[in-house]
Amino acid sequence: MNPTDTLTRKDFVSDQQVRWCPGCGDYAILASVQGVFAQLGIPREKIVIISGIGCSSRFPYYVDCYGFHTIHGRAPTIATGLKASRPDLSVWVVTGDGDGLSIGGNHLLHALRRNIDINIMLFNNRIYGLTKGQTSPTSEFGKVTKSTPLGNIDRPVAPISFALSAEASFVARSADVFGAHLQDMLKAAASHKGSSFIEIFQNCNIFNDGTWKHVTDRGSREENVLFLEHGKPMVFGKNGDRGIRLNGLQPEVVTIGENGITEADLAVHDEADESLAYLMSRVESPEFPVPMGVFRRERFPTLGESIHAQIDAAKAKNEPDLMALLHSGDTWEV
Amino acid sequence: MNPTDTLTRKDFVSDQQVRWCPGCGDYAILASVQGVFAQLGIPREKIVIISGIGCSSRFPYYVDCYGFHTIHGRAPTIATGLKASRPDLSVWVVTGDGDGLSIGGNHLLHALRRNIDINIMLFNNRIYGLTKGQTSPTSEFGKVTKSTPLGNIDRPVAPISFALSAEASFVARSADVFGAHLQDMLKAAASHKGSSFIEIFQNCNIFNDGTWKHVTDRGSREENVLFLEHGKPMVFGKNGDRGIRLNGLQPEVVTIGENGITEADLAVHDEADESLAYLMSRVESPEFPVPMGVFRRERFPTLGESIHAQIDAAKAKNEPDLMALLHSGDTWEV
Amino acid sequence: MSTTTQSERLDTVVIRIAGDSGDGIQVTGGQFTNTAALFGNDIATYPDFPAEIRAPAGTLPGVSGFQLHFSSTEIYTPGDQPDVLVAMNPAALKVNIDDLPANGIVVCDTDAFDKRNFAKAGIESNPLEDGSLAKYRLFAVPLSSLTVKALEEVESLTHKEKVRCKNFFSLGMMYWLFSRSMDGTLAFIEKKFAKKPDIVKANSIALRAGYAYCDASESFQVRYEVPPAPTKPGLYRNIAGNTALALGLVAASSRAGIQMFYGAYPITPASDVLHELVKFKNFGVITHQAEDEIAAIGSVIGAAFGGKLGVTCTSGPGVALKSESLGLAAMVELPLVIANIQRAGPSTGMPTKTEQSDLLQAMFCRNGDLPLPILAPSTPSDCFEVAFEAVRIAIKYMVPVFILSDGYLANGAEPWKLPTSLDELPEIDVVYATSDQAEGFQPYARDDVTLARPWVRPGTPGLEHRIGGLEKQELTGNVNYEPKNHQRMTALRAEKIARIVQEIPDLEIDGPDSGDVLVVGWGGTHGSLTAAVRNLQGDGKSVAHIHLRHLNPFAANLGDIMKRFKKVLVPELNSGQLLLLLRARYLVDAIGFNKVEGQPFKVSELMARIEELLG
Amino acid sequence: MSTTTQSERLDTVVIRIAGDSGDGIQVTGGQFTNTAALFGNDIATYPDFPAEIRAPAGTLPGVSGFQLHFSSTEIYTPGDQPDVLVAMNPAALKVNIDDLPANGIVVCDTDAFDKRNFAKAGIESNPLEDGSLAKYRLFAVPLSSLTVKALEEVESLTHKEKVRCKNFFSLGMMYWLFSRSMDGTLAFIEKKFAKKPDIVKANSIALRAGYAYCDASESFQVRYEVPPAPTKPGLYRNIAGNTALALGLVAASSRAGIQMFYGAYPITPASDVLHELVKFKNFGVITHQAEDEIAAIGSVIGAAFGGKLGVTCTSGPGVALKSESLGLAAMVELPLVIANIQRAGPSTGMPTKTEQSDLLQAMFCRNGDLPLPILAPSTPSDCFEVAFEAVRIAIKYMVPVFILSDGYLANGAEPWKLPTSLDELPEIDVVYATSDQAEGFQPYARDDVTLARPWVRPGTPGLEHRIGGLEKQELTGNVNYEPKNHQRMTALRAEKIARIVQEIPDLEIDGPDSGDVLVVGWGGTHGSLTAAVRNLQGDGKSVAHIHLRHLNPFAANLGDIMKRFKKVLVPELNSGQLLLLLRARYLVDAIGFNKVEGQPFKVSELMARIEELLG
Ligand SMILES: Cc1ncc(C[n+]2csc(CCOP(=O)(O)OP(=O)(O)O)c2C)c(N)n1
Ligand SMILES: Cc1ncc(C[n+]2csc(CCOP(=O)(O)OP(=O)(O)O)c2C)c(N)n1
Ligand code: SF4
Ligand code: SF4
Ligand SMILES: [Mg+2]
Ligand SMILES: [Mg+2]
Repeated sequence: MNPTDTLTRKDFVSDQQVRWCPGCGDYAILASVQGVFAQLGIPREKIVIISGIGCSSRFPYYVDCYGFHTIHGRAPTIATGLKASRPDLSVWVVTGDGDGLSIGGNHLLHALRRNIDINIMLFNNRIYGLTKGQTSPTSEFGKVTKSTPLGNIDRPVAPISFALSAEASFVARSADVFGAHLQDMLKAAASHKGSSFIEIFQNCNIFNDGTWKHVTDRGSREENVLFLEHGKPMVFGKNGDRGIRLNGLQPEVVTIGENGITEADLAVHDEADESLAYLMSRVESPEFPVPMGVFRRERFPTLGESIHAQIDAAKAKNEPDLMALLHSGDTWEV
Repeated sequence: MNPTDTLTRKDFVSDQQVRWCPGCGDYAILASVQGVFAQLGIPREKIVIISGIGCSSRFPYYVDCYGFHTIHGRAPTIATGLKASRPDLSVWVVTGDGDGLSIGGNHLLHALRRNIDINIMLFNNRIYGLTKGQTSPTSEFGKVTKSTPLGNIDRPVAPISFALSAEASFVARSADVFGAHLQDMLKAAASHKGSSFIEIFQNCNIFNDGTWKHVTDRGSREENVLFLEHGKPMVFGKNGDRGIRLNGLQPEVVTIGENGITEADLAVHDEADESLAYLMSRVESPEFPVPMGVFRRERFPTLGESIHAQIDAAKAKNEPDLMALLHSGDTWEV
Repeated sequence: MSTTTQSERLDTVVIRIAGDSGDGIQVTGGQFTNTAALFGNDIATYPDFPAEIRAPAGTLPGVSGFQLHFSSTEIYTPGDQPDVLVAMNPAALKVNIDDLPANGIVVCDTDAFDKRNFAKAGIESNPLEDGSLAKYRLFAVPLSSLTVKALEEVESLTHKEKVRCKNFFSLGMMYWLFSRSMDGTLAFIEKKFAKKPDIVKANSIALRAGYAYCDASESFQVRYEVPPAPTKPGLYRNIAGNTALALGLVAASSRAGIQMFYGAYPITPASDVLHELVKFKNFGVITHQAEDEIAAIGSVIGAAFGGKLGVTCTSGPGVALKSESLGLAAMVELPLVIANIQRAGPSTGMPTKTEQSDLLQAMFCRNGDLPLPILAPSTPSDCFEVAFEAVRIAIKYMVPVFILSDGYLANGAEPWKLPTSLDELPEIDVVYATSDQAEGFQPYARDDVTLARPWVRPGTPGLEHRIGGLEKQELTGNVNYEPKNHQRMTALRAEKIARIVQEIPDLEIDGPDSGDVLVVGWGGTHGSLTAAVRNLQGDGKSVAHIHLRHLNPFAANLGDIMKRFKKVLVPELNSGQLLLLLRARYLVDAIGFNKVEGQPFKVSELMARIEELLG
Repeated sequence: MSTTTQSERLDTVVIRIAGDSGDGIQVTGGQFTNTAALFGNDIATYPDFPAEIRAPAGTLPGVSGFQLHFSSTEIYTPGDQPDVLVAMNPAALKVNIDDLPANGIVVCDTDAFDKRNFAKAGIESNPLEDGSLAKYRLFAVPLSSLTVKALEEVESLTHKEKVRCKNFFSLGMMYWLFSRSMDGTLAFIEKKFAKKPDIVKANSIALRAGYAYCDASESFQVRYEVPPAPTKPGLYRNIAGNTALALGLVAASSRAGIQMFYGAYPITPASDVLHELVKFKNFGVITHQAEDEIAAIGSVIGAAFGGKLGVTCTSGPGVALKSESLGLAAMVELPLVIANIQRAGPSTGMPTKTEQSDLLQAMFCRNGDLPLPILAPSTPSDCFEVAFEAVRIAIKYMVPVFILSDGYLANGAEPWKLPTSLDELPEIDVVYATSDQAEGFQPYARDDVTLARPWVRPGTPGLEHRIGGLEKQELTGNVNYEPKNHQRMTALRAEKIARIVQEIPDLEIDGPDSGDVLVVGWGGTHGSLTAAVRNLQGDGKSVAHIHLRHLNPFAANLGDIMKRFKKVLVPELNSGQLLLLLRARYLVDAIGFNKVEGQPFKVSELMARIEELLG
């Protein structure tokens, strides 16, 4: 087994030339993932990255661990079979907004509800990159793309809301350029037992440049982003003086200090409250800051735990004996 | 065009012998649907039922209008193409918990988010009927079925939560035996412009008998069911003295009259509040009564409206002329 | 025993029992089968389930049937037509009577022949009285009332429950008619209903009552005897194809010493394989009911990537869905087994009916040039052998292997001579690449003999690498678009499959080495073809039969054999699929005999066609 | 014009321009193409896109290419190898130089030949200096700096922007070298950059400067002239296959008078068909980007059920996913068109490379016996004809029709002689069942000639009925499991396809009616086969060529034609797929010539193989 204590980011750089467009957000995500892998205390050979098809899904080729660039939308199914039968491995899925939510939406749903102990990273650039710029299920309504010159007429789906309704036990969001925060989310996902889902805002500078500008721009970032922290009031803004208050089930942006509002009035984030998580998955800019961080985190039995519990019980109850098995049932001697 | 005023339930009874097991919940649903169809004021020839595969999906054969028994899980895609190109038709989809949420989950998601003006009925018997009794995505965790003799290890998905996260603009629930209520839901779905989703609790008396007993039993029904009504407080119980109160985002069952609780303290249902709808989609028996009725109803542009608006605009802007089209671009004379 | 009845000796008898799905037809049939088997007859059975789960009682679609062929000689099929028909109600009679030859015995429960049931079955007049059964030997017996009468003493049961025992009453009658002992079934009843003593009592009484009834009543002038068949000594078990398939997979997994991961999505007639495998968790079998067929094979590919034995099972429509993923599996050269329990197509077709029409789909469903090995079992018990063989080839050649079974094999049953020791099940070597090969390791280096690439398990230090569905460079497996490399890799993938011929024993000819007509078959038609050909051989006709277990690649001597016969006939339950492959490959002017009725071949129709060719 | 240069006359020239995807290679190539076309040359072009969207500048995977073949005689392909190579950087040189024959002209931008770019391209020494280009006629020109210099006056542009004009500088050089007028391109620049006047100015100057540079510098001793080709008079347009396909579909929809519903999921190289069709909303075209390929064909089936023209387009992996739904469409006998723009497989394969390896998939991807008609276009402009024909057959026979195009046709372009009036596009009759047929209406009654069932639109009073994927009863279309009915329906579905032969004109032989070698091809190889065969005929060889547009069913006279030749050669860009079908059907010992490199045939390699056969 490779020593893990000495691992560095470089150990996870493969010999393959990276082929994304210069300036693509995928580069930053790659660096963060490689950096985190070096810190997990997991030997390289125990880490597997499984992807579908898309620019984002080229990811495995660039990381020096085990990798599988599968087919469009199916990565979660392959990860399911691998992790269910190889609980000893750390399995990561890389998918895109098209790969994961268009052709692969159903597999994502079922991988999440089954609570397999895998970590799913969805690179959301709100466009089809590899096929050169058609709408994806996260493209805005009315958006003009190569496939919608008169504007997108499909209403988009919200990845976080979808993951929550799919019973995902860990749901988080970060962005390509949020290096440190992204790495925190990746570590949190790695340490969570169960299906982890991370939506990662990613810029496609060729076909959808600036789609997350309002969130990622250094200038406006603090005003447009709310970093969720368990047990902490929902505060944001350059001066940390703005926050989210719940009026019944309606969130509203308030300013601390103005007409008597104090931190005590703000909503407090609770990773175990799925209704709150869902509610926060619906808030959108410009009315609201965009929530980042862990929306939900809860512990449930994983698929692997259940599978192997049943197998162990069966073995304990009934020694495997092939000959006895074949000879079972009504037999007769001639 | 057939006269619609004189239509009766019988007009929708086809000449095909119904082949469900005696006692199957599908019979009651069939009767309700046929009854409602006669009251829609829509001529028979304008109604189309599209189904996938499953016991439930045999439905179209038994209704005397246009029908299409397609393939497993794909009914929403066929309905999409039909309704998008034939906005004049009233299109109904019949699917099951396996057909709609297992193999067909992704198509359901996209049909809902696109807000096609179709009505989707999901017959939820929490089992695979036609294939003789395996688990479905709505089967309870731990449930013993033919495919899970040691208990189901997949965590179930909640159809209503799923539909809400899929951006469905009309989401409702009823049960096979709730004749009048079911018919109300069907009428409401028919009159809603946009994708309508109705989960219908259905009993499979052969492979999952009594799965909804707690909800449908005449005896316990009132205590176990909460009928949601827009703008009304959430009251239930034989004597209408029990209700749901929201403590922050936590619902709790309270008794009116007891320690000073009045109707005014109860949550009031709002079909336009998606967070409330989601929260109610999470409440389950035995802790809570099972909510029935319309969870969400909101009006958004339908796919058909958008498609035909774009086409009309394009035509207005630019007369179709085939020869001109072929001769466009750089041409040269020889 | 009443003295007037004489006893008659028969070589072979076919019984069909038919009634409502609720009438316990399958149990009754199963019991007679076991009794006949224990007695030493050769047997073959075929159940005929209704398409609907439980169509309304008494209706035509609600009729369930069970056919048993038992004999004092070796037999190969459940029989073309019944000699004896037991019809529990008018619908059962209507559905089955046309199959009965003149003079055939038909036993009816007169109690069930009333107006209500005639209506349900769409019958105008009472067939028991209108003479329409004149050409048969009709035994109209009030089964229900006789059963109820016999059970008077059993107070604890309701009338309805008592009526439900009539299937054992009828079984008792059959036991008498065919001079069988009731002991086996009595024991079965004890065991099966152990928890319900009064049911045990009632069923036992009903069984004896049926037997006694025949003894007393003079209704049957004759009773029959079918002596034991000279079968190879050994331990036997009656087995259906899907059960055999499941056992074969478990056996292979255990002889290979690797865990099996079974990922599947239910579909008729393949679901039972899942239902069998879930029972074997103690053998470490992981079963995963996936969300669809694509996910099923995906999970299996994942498990194979992880070094496990990945297996999936489906039917035609499911193969269509899996075809893209099959391309991936073959491209990354991982071992797995995919079984198609064929049913009548196209599209949803007739799910409960049998057919062989997915051979060309197995050959060509994928985009690109990508041959895969295909094996087909020939009898229910052969499903065990083929499953075992498929696993062996998949692992040895690092390739997905197709098994083409069908609904007829899946549900049909025959005696299976059980292996007596593990040595009869050869071990399957599994070789994983290890860290000591890390130096200059190449994930697409190939074995000289098999051209298989190494099987590398994630978790092996030093062998970290990436695979995928894009064309890969020879040896390194890196993504590569160079023209020559693509040509080379395409050729290597094909050559690897071609080399599997090394595993295939020469075809054995059933009959002369050369002659007038050669019958070439594959898969589930083995029984009917064998019966037909042997019958004609018995009549001194120059006809032989070869049956292909390997559809791709073909056995090496196939071409030569065909050359040695004047005519080659290829009977298939499809429109000529093997026929197309044989003609293309060997340019032999083979003739097809194609039946697409969702039914197995009748021995008689095969004989007729062959004789036509013999001229 | 400098006096020392003389001018030389050439019949035909192949130019390849290569550089970074960012270098505007495709625009430059397009411009030269239009100029050559307007001048009256026959032309054929082929772009070579990199697999990556924008691989890092200067790297090998980032190289984009465009090849133009222009001639004074009739030509059929973009040419085996370039006579002139313009390489904008070292990577472009490295990727393409081996294709250049000795003495070929190579133009390089010396400014781009620096250490950084050598590193990116993995080049050790400077090829412009190390003599490795000795055998070529090298013209090393500082394109970038010359361009920048020429643009001094244009202050408004940055240096970077100025450098970006170098493609027009190089184009100017080519115009000089091949004695072409710059007017067309100057006009194009005006139009294209109308919104950016300074860009218009810069590009125009760069173009003129390149031209002037050659004029002034003595670097080129010779300039060439390629006279116009004798082409049929008419109005022409240069067209790529995918554009032609899209136009053919719109034309068919408009001549059939029914709305088109196009449901598709993006996939290389089919996506452009969607990108084209979205522009035609004014023709009522509904485009639906579905969530996947299964949903795409599902939506199309729904539209067809609604009485619309349903069309979907994809590539191999997408066909695999659509195969189950295709079975449904064929079972319910609704008309639709499915086009497969083939790419190199198997699995994800090489998406940007061309191949013909999905023919057998189109034939057999479905479960059950279910033939479908298959058409294949032979040239880019033929995609228009074939799309139109596919729609006509689909509607007339109520059946899904396959079109097999490929990446080479999709992106390659050729002059298309435009129809001058609508009469050249025959109307397509569409007959819907109407209410007056309500009396005893039968949804599966068939037309005597075509065996087509009626097309019934929901919304038609009195014709309410139900269809589905279960086997259906003849005439009524009700679910039916009867054996004879299944046999009959299977036969009817097959016979309906077989009758499409009525639509197929006899194959025309390019060459003698009989002789030594017959070359049988299909699809996108038409150009190379024609060129090869005609060349050999020119040398007096006894060789002929037939090219199949209809792969299923085959033209009636195919079998006879093959019999009349000593040898039959079947060249395909796959491992022998048409070959298999021909051998099986006609028992002809045809020989395959199979290339699986993701590249079109070279005329030279075809000629070599044919000559080998001629002995
Ligand atoms: C079965 C199949 N259908 C379609 C494609 C073509 N395709 C490749 S990637 C892709 C979508 C990519 O979008 P996304 O998942 O958002 O990834 P991105 O490129 O944006 O990172 C599509 C449609 C394919 N490779 N396989
Ligand atoms: C492609 C495909 N896979 C599998 C099947 C087998 N199959 C038919 S119905 C069904 C599930 C039915 O369950 P559900 O949708 O809940 O319907 P129900 O019978 O319970 O009403 C399955 C797996 C099929 N017909 N087609
Ligand atoms: S196309 Fe967009 S997503 Fe793809 S590599 Fe380029 S920048 Fe990144
Ligand atoms: S199996 Fe269940 S769902 Fe199907 S028809 Fe019978 S009772 Fe109804
Ligand atoms: Mg994307
Ligand atoms: Mg169900």
